[in-house]
Amino acid sequence: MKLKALLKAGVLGVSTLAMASVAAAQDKTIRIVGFGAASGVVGIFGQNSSAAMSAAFEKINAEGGVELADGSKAMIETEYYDDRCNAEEGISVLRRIASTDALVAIGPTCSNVAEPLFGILQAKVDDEGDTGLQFPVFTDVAIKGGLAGISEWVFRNTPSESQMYDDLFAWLRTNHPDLKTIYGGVEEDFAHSRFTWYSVMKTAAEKHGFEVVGEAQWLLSDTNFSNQARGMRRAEPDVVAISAHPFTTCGMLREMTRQRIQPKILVGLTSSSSLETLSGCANEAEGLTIPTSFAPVNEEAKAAAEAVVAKGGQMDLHSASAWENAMILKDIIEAAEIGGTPETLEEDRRKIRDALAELENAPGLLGSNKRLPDGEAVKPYVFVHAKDGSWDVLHNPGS
Amino acid sequence: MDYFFIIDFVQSLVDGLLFGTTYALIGIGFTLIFGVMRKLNLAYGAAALAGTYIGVAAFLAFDAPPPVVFLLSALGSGIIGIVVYYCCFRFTPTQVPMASLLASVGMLLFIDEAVVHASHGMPVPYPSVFRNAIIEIGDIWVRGDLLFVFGICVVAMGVLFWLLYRTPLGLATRAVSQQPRAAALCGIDPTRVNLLTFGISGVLGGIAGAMTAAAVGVLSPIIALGLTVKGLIAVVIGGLGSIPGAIIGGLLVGASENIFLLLRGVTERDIYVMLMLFLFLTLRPGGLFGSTAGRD
Amino acid sequence: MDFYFGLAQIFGVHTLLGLSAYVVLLTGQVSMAQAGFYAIGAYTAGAMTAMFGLHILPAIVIAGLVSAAIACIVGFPALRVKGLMLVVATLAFGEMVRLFFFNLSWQVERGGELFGPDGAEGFRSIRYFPENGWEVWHVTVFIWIVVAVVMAALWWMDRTRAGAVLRAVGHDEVAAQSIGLNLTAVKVGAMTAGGFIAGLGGGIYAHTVTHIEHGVFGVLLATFAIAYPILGGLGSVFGTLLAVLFIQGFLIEGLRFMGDWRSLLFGALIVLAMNLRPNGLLGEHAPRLKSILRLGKPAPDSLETKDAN
Amino acid sequence: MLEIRDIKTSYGKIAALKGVSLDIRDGGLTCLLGPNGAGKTTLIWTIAGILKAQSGSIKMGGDELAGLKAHQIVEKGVVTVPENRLVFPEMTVTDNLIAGAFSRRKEKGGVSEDLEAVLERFPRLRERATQEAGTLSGGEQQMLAVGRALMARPKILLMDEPSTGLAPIIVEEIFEIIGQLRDEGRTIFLVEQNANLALDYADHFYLLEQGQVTFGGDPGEVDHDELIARAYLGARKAS
Repeated sequence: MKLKALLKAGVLGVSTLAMASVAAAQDKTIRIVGFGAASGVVGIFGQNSSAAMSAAFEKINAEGGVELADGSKAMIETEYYDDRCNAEEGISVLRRIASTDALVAIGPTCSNVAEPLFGILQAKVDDEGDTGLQFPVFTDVAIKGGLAGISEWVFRNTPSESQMYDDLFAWLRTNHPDLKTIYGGVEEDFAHSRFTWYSVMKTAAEKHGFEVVGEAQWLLSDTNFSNQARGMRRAEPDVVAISAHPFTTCGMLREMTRQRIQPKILVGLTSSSSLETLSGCANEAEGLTIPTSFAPVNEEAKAAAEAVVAKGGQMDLHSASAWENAMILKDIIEAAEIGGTPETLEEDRRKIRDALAELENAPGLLGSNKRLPDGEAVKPYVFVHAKDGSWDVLHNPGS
Repeated sequence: MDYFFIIDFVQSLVDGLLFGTTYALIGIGFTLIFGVMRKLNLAYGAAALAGTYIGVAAFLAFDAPPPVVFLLSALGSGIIGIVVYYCCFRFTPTQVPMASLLASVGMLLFIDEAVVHASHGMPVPYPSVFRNAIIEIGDIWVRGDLLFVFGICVVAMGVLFWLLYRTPLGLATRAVSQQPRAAALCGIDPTRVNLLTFGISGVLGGIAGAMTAAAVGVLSPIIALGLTVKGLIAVVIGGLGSIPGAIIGGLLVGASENIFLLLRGVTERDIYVMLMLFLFLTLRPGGLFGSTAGRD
Repeated sequence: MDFYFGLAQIFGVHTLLGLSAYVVLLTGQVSMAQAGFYAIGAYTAGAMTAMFGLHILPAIVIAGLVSAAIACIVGFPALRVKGLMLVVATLAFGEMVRLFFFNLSWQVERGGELFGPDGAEGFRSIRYFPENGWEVWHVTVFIWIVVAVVMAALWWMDRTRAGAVLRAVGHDEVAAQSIGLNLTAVKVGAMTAGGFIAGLGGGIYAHTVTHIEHGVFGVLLATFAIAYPILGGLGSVFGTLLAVLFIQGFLIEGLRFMGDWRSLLFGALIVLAMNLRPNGLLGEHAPRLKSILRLGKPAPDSLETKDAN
Repeated sequence: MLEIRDIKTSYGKIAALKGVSLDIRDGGLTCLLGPNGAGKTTLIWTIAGILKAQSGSIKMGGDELAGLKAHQIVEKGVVTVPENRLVFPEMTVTDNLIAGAFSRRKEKGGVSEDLEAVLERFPRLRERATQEAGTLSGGEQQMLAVGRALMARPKILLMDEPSTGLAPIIVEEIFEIIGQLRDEGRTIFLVEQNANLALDYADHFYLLEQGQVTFGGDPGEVDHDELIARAYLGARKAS
């Protein structure tokens, strides 16, 4: 079986190489490379992101590709590198991408790869004393707050959680004025979960007049939540907010059911608004309310979601960013008037960076994405909740 | 000491002890293999997890009832245990313990990745019984499903004892673990005993995996590493090669981690568990029941 | 080109990690604490440059010394046990170190920004190299000078009485004791040396990745640390180097084109390698150039029994 | 009964047996003498199938034993009482004995009768039947090892240094048992350092020096003193 896999992979590799070179001979191509975790426990993020990206590029190519500075058209060529959510591998992959003729990279998926990765990039453009890598990175998935500030070569199209939760709690305050108390649950050893509770959810909840009556902490691989749930039971909170990944979110929700904890509103982490939570514990997750920057609420979003499914992936708030990144990059390339030749590579990369930096608005699947000066984005969002085993739009602030 | 604290303490202790039985099962698996082969099988936790996934595949595909799922999990893990034996232990030389150690690490990575590959790393629901049954004793709540887990683990241990002390096969297993050369001279085929040991410990691992998954209600590849580490700790505290030791060790780990959680919070919990283990090892190197440790 | 230099950095750092386990393995001890020493080195060196503005060289030397000191202290109680018990004891220690850094928050202000470890958020902006004008190849050369010095020192040690002593203890403790060797001193010495090398490696690692967090220094990294020397063979330092090239160069970087099949193949090939060459790629005896060139030779035979299992 | 021809066994590059040939005769005590390091135990391990011979043959009747695994050789009826006893220390005396009959597990019955017979032969073992074997004295452990081997109903009994580490008075006792077994008509192959004592019981003997059989004959035909000196000290090559 190992041998077969090896052979299969070898044949695949050779044939894609062959196809790539045929394509290169016919047309001009622009290379945009994706990277992130495509294997391992969090591999699903990379797999979805890769599917969304390639579906988007396929759509762009089918519509004629991108226009270069000299008026000619170029096809977009892409591939996806697996970094296994490992910092060293991520850095190595980005260096590898930078050593090819790729114009820009989309990735990574893991916040713990993004941190070191952004750190090896030049912090400020045109800083002669900084020998960091000069290569534009347009991140889709790695969502932990405030990372793009590390380098001016980094841009993110990840939703702004602080705005989303701020709005969510404001909306809750308006619609449920009787709710007073909130209890937080946080997965303490995963950077994103932790950051989102302490720096985003908690702040937003307090701002809108909720009283934080307690916090429960657990770890990524924990299997027993009875102590944590007991504290929650005694506090009898009106709202419970869980900032954790699907596995422990499900474990905690089960324990809450068992201990008959019935908050009036359950709030979840953005990343949990995916299929994973529903596949893990659809029953217990019923009613879980989450702000998300993707839901198939309009024709374009529906079409995009279908295209991604056809590529073997799923469209969620993470992979939707990959799709949008591809579309934004098409516009950027055309606006920045890229040469698209090996001689202009350095220059083209810089042009893309500058164009991304100047961009103030970009079209997204749910509407216009606002670009911030520090490289972050504010994206339109909807509130969804789990209902009968699927994510149902609860409220659409944009409409 | 207020009332709530005492209740919390007792409750933590009860939950921890019940949960500790799964650690004990994994610990017994390590101890059995170590006893017979004097080798460490680091792929054990991963094999247990993979077996559990085999069970859950039946659940998702045919909506199999929980007992069938548990059984398939146990059997699947047993078969994978045998595969691990052939891949990592059968053909690596006895006198090079490092070779099989590293081979089992390779196997651990392989199995883990195979599970992730097949499941896309998605958490899947795992069936349990008596999920919402709770026995209330005053303010102490005893989870029905954990009691069931506890019961199954006790039965598994009982069967194991019967197998080891009442059957010719068990006699052969004990003989090989105590004196492999003499066992061969009694006409016992060590290869077959090793094979069986891997199979049996695999089944135990599968039960532990299934019971952990049933207690959480969700199965994810993340639990493999935790099971491996906790099982190892249980074995070492109890004393290598000792089955009663592994049981006590498992219960002790389960109870103490829950108590540390209560007293010191989750981020420091494991520090104290590790510290306890470290002290145990250096002050009482043989473990609680470590009469055999000196032979290694 | 920077890609290859970057890759060479990873090789260098992992070689140091592997060598730190190699020294301890020579005495027959499997230590899973190396990732812990590596973490201590990483945080210490990171603190020295990012928080206190030291030069990189004293920073990693201090990191090495701190790790060595802690390895020495831990060595005394830990080495009372051996075999599997030691594996678990050192594993526990390594995890304790990781969890310590998980809980450690200690930041100082420099130029209006906070620097230092921040618990679960990790330790950000250890950007000594780019901020001081080091090109990628400068860093690579620097790392390999350190690796070369460490390898030369170990190679030399292996040819002296010290090496013979370590191997004697590793080969047969009872016999070593009976010829008057102080087992504790030898083992703790090896542990301390291993701690020093791991500290150096960790210190450099922190600077090549600019951000460190507790999760990196877990059981998996500890396993890699012992995997390098075991896979390479304990014959000489070159075994470890070869294994690093095999794992980091071939299995991880070389097979990247295979997508997610790569991770499956990774474990399978390690299993295969240990079945084909149980004594490691280079075997357990110090190789001569001739045998390095002919890798296909069977492993040195030893007591062959039929019930090999 | 057992024809050993040109057996060569080595540890790595060091040859321990350099072509050993000898016969173990039916119904009698054949004794192998030789100094330390001559390869006596290696020969026992090779016959028993624990060590693999590089070449040569071991025939019992028409069956080739060389190449079989240890447990298969036991099933053929060649049973070894190993040097240093190697009892199962944490099993009871009874369990130790029952383990000895493992090769006969497929037969119906007979084991309990044999157990009774062994306990009859060694009353000291009966007294300690439920004790763990590790708690027995050296002599008792040796008796247990012999009893365990008898449980397999051996056609040939290989005994490796039964006197090692025992007090002289116990050694006498052990040899009396060996004598009894011989008198019952069993085929025994005894490897022994204590040549003096062994020769008193042997029907036939061989001398093994440096991995080769250098001499063989009946005890009555040779000068005991010279033989014993060679057996202990290992003389220069027989001239």
